[in-house]
Amino acid sequence: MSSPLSRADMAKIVARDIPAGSYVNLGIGQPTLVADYLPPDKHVVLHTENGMLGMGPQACGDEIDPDLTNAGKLPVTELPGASYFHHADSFAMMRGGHLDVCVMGAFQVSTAGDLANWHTGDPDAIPAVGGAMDLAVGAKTVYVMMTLFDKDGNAKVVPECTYPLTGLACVSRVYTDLAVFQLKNDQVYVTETFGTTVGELSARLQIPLVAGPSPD
Amino acid sequence: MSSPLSRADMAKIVARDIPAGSYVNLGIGQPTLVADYLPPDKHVVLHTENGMLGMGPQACGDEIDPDLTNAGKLPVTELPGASYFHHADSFAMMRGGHLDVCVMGAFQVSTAGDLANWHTGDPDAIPAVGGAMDLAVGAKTVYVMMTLFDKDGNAKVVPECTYPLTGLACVSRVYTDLAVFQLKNDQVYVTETFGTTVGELSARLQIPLVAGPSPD
Amino acid sequence: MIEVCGDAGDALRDLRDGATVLVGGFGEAGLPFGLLEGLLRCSARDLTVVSNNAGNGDSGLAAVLATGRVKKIICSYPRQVDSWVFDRLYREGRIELELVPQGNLAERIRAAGAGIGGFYTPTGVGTPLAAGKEVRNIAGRDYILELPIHGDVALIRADTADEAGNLTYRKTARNFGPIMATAAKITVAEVSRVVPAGAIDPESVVTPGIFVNRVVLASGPARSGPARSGSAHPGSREATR
Amino acid sequence: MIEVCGDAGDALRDLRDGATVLVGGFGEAGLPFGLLEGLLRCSARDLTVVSNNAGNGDSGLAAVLATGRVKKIICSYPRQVDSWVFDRLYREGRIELELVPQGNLAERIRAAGAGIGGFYTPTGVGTPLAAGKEVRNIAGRDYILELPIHGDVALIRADTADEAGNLTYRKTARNFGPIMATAAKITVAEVSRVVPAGAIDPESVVTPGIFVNRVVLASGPARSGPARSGSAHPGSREATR
Repeated sequence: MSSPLSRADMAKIVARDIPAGSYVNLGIGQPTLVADYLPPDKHVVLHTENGMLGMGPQACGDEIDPDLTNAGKLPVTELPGASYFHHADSFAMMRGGHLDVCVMGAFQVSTAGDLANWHTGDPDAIPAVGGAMDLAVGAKTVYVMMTLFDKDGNAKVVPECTYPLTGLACVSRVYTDLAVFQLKNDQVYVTETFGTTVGELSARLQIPLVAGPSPD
Repeated sequence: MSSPLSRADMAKIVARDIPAGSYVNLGIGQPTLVADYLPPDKHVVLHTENGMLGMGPQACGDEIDPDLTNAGKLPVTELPGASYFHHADSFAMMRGGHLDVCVMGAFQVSTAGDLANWHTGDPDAIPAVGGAMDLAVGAKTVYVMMTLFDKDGNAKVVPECTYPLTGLACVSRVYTDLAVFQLKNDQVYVTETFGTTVGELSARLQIPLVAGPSPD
Repeated sequence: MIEVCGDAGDALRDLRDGATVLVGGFGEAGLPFGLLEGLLRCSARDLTVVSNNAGNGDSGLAAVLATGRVKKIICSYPRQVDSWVFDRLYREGRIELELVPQGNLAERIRAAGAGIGGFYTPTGVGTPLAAGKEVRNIAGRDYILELPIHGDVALIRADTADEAGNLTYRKTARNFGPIMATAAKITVAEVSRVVPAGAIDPESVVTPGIFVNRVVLASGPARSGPARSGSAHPGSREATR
Repeated sequence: MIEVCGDAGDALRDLRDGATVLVGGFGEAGLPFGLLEGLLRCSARDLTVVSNNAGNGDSGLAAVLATGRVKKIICSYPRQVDSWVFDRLYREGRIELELVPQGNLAERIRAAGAGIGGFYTPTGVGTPLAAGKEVRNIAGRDYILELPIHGDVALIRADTADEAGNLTYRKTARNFGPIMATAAKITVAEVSRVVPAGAIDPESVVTPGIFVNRVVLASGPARSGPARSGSAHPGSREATR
C-alpha cells in the first residue's frame, strides 16, 4: 500500500493472517479491534483470560451484563458454543499451549522476539502486568500490533529491549502502521510495507532487514 | 466389651467416632462397612476419590448404573447435594487437606503412625497403590481399621513397619477387633479393649502401651 | 452443611489482625461487594489482601484499602484508570505490593488449595518479576519456582448456593472464586440465592460444598434469572433485601 | 469446530509407533470401549499407555494389552481380580510398569495440559515410590518433585459433545477424561450424542472445545437420558448404531 495504515487497517490485516479455526486471545486495547474483522465463517474462537471461550462482540444497551466482561473489563456477549471456566483453568489453557494466536500491543520488540509491554521502566510508575507474561509464553504464536515508532520518533522494533521484559523470544510477527515483520532465528523479515520501503525502514530502524517472508 | 469385635462392630465404633458434619473417605474393602452405621442426621458427607462428594449407599437392582461407582468399582448411589468432579480436582481436595477423616485398612501401623497398606513386600507380587498414598498424606485424620493380628498371629501394630510404607506418621487412630489405639508423639494409647486387657495386649504386641486416651 | 449468616459482619466475625484475605473478582465482575462492606466495618488490621486488582473508584475493595488496614496486596493488575485509592497509598509508601503475573497468581492459589508445595512455571522467566526466584531447566525449557498462596479467609461472589454448600457462578464472574474457595481456612460466599440440597444438578456444581463454610445473601436484586434447576423449589431463599 | 469421525479407526488414523496414549476411565466407568476397539485394529506398536488401571477381563484395555503392542503402562492400580491379561504380561516381563500414586498420576496429567514444568507433592514421601525422586522441604514439610505426563493421543469417554467440541460427562465416568483431554496433542472423545453449538449450557461445560479434536459416536444405546438442554434440538445426532 502507498500510505501508512490506520489502526483499523492494521486490525484488518492481522485478522486476515489469523488462520481459520484458530483459538485466539486478543489483548486489551488496540488488539480488540481485530475481532471486528474476523468473519463468522472463519470459525475463529475468542478466548478471554478472565474465563471464557466463545466471546462475542462488545455488548450494547440491554445486552450489557456486569458479570460478562472481557479482559479489559468491557461488557461483551456470548456466542453459541461458549464456555466458562475459572482463572486457574483459563491460564492453564494459555500456559499449556492450547491457544493458537494471541495479539498484544507492545512498547518494544527485539529482533530476537523479546517482548516489552508491561512497564516503561519509569521508577515512578505503578507496575501492573495482568496476563501479559502468561500470554507471551503460552500462546503458540504471538503477534504484536503497534505503531512502529513512538510519539518521540523512537523505533519500537529494536536490537535489544531497553524496557523491562514481558517474555523472551516469544514474538513471531509484528504488525505496524508501516510494515509487517516476521521474526525468526534472530532475523527480521519484512513481508509488507505501507507507504515506505524496506531500504528506508532499515535506515530508520538501524537493524538489518530481509525483504520478503522467512523461509519455512 | 467382653469379647473381640466382629467386622460390623468395628465399623459401628468407627462410625460412632466420626464427628458429625465431617467429610469422609472410606477406603475400599472393610472400611466401606462404616457407611452403614452413619445416621443421616449426623450429616457426614462421603467422598469417593473417583470424583464424587455426596455418595449414597451401594446401588441395588434398577439403581445400578455403570457410570456411578465407588473407588472399589462397586455401583453406588447419589444423595441430594452430591457433586461430580474430575480426578485432578478430586485428589486436590484430598491432598489439600479438605477431608476430615479417611478410614483405611492396613497390613501394619507403626507406633509413630507410619502406615503400610499397599504392598506385602513379596517380590513376586504385582504392586498396586491406587489412592492410598494420597489419602494417607491428605486427610486431616487417618483412621485405620483392621484385625490386630494377622492369620499367622503376627501383630499389625508394630515398633517399625517391615512392609513397604504408604505414608509416614500419618495414622492417628487404629480400630481393631481387640482394641482401639490412639497414636500421638510416638506413644500408643489404648482407649478401649474388647475381650482383653491393656496388660495382655502389651505383652502380645511387645510395645509399651498407655491405658486411656491421649492428653489433648 | 453450610452456615447461612444473617449479615456480612457475622460471616467475618473471626477475622484476625494480620490475616490473609483472598478476595474474588476481576474488576467488578465477581467482586463480593456485600462482604467487602462487612470488611469495612471490621476492626482487623495489618491485613494482606490477595485479589487480581487493587480496587476501582471509591467503593468495594478501594474503600477497604482506604481504611489503611491493609498492609500488603498481592495482585496482578493494580494500576487502572480508577485505582486512585491504591495509587495514593502506594506512592505514599503506605501499602506493600507483590506483583504476580495473573496466571501465576491463579496457579499459586490453586496450589494452596490442592496441597502442592510449589510448581515450576515458564511465565515470568527472564523478566524482573523472576528476580530472586529459582530458575530451573526442565526438558530443555526454563521455568521458575512459585510457591502457594494460602488464605485465612476467602471472600467470593457466587450465584446459587445449595444447603450442602455447592456453588454455581454467573458467566465471567466465576473467575477467581472457585480456586480461592479451596485455598482458605474459611470460605464465605456471597450469593444471589440459597436452594435446598439437590436443587443444583450434581454435574453442574462448580464449587463442591466441602470448600464452603458460610454464605450470605447479596443485597439488591440478583442479576441472574432464577436458578436453572432450583427456581421452582419451595425451600429457596432469594436475595431481595 | 470438531471433526465428527465415522468410526474409531478413522479417529485413530495418525497413531504412530511409539506413541503415548492416554486412556480415560476408572475401571469400566469412563472407559472408551469403542476407541479401544479401534486401537485393537490399529497396527501401531511400542505404545505407552497411561490409564488408572491395566485392564479388566478380556475386553477393552485388556484386549489391547493382549496384542503385545503396548511396551509400557503408567498407572496407579494394575492388580485387580480380573486383570489376568496384564498379570501374565507383567510376570513374563513383556510389559514395563510405572506405578504412580493415583493423585500424582492425575496431577502429572493436569500439569502437562497446564504447561507446568513440574510440581512438589507430599504424596509418596518416604515410600518406595519416591525412590530416585528429588525430595525438598518447603515450609517445614517434605515433598517430592513430579514431572508432567504428556500424551500424543487421548482417548476418552464423554456424554454429550456439541459441534464446538464442548463436552459433558456422566457421573463418576468423568474421572480422568477432562484432564487427559488437556494433555494430549490429539484428543478423541467417544460420546453418546453430538448436539449443535449452543445446546450445552455454557456454565455446565466440563471440557471446553479447545481441548477436543475429534469425536466418535459410541455404539449401543446411551446410558444416559437425552442431554439436559440439547435433547429437543433437531440437529442432534444420537448414538444408535
